[in-house]
Amino acid sequence: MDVLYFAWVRERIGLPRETVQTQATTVADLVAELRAREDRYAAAFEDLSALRVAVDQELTDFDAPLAGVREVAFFPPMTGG
Amino acid sequence: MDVLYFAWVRERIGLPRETVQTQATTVADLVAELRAREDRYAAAFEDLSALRVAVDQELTDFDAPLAGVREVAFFPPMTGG
Amino acid sequence: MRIVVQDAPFDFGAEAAGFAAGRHDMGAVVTFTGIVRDRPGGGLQAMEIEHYPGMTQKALEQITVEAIDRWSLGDALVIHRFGRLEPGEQIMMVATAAPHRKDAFEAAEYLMDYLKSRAPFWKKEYCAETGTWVAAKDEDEAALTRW
Amino acid sequence: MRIVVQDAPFDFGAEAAGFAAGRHDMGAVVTFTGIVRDRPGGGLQAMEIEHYPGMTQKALEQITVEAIDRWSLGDALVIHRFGRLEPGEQIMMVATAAPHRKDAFEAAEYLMDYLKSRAPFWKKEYCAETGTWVAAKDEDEAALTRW
Repeated sequence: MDVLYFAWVRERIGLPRETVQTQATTVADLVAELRAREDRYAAAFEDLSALRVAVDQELTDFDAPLAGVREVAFFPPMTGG
Repeated sequence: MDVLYFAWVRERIGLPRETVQTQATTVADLVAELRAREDRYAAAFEDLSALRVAVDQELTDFDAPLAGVREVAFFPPMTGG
Repeated sequence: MRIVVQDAPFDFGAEAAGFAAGRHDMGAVVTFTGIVRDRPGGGLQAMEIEHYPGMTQKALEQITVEAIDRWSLGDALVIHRFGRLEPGEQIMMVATAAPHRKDAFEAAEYLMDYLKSRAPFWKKEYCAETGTWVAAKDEDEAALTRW
Repeated sequence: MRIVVQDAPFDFGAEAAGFAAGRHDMGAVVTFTGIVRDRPGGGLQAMEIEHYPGMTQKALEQITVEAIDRWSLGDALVIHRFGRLEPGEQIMMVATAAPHRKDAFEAAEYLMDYLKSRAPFWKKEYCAETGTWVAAKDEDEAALTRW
């Protein structure tokens, strides 16, 4: 599964994209796995209320299931316009 | 005093502007004088709720006094934009 | 602030670009353009717009100054044509510039609502030889109550 | 409907003119343009806009189709830039065409409100060597509740 990071999430983790092998069944499970990896992940995922998630390029929430999913992206609230 | 007519008021009365000698003290008095003149005036001023009035180029109402006034204009509700 | 009342066509693209150009302190520009709309199924030959020359400029200035003050606009532009126009022609435009989008939008809507019901313009539509004055809409008068 | 996501500048005047041209069935065109705003007193060197290439176009299309359906728009246009922009540069624009002005205004405001909080763009401001991510505003999220 591809995991993408944008804006300060990308900067904290230090890379824009990586491929992750995981048995996680929901976004929240995946976040728990990533957080346990290293401090920079723990720092990026410290406050989930400051994060948004897209699964296969659609906005969703942290309860979303991961079965069949190819791409998960984490980022702060959007500030376009 | 100059009296101006616009849109269908102008068409009903048959002229865009005329000079009127009057002792009327309010717009309503002036309307009563004009109405009494001829049928075409009576027709134009038949329904005051369908008319608007400007005194010296400022929108006002039919109670407005005429002392010192140089120009009165009658017209239907505006439809610009 | 610029207020233009003319019978000639105006160049909407150039006006919009000129209005939005070179602003470093305004984050938001809104424009509205009114276009002569054909009747559904066609049939409108032309529209004739009459106005009150002595009063028009003054009324538009009053409305625009109000909007600039109320929403702290960086600038505002109103252009309104009179005379004969055909379907598809641009009748008028307004533009507003403000630091934030909400103010730019509100001010543009305010300008339009007041211009519709308080600036001395009257429209007559010509269809198949017959001219009909456009009636003011109750909803246009009612639109003023929200301000 | 046209959705454009690009790093190059766009020509606001030409886009606005092209969008408003040749419409006989739409009486109202509204445009909004977002401009990089300097800080009060100056000091903003540049803004860097990051986006999510795979998702951006799709998200903007969804938002625009919603607006077209809800307000029966004749057409809608969204252009959004990414990359480095300096104060005064135009970041993005939307345009809407509808038979009546109320629909054109509402649809443009809806597009802006949704684009702000639901399209994957992030802004970083550079002042005196320091880059700071722009925080989302609560009022932008709250703006969605009116739709």
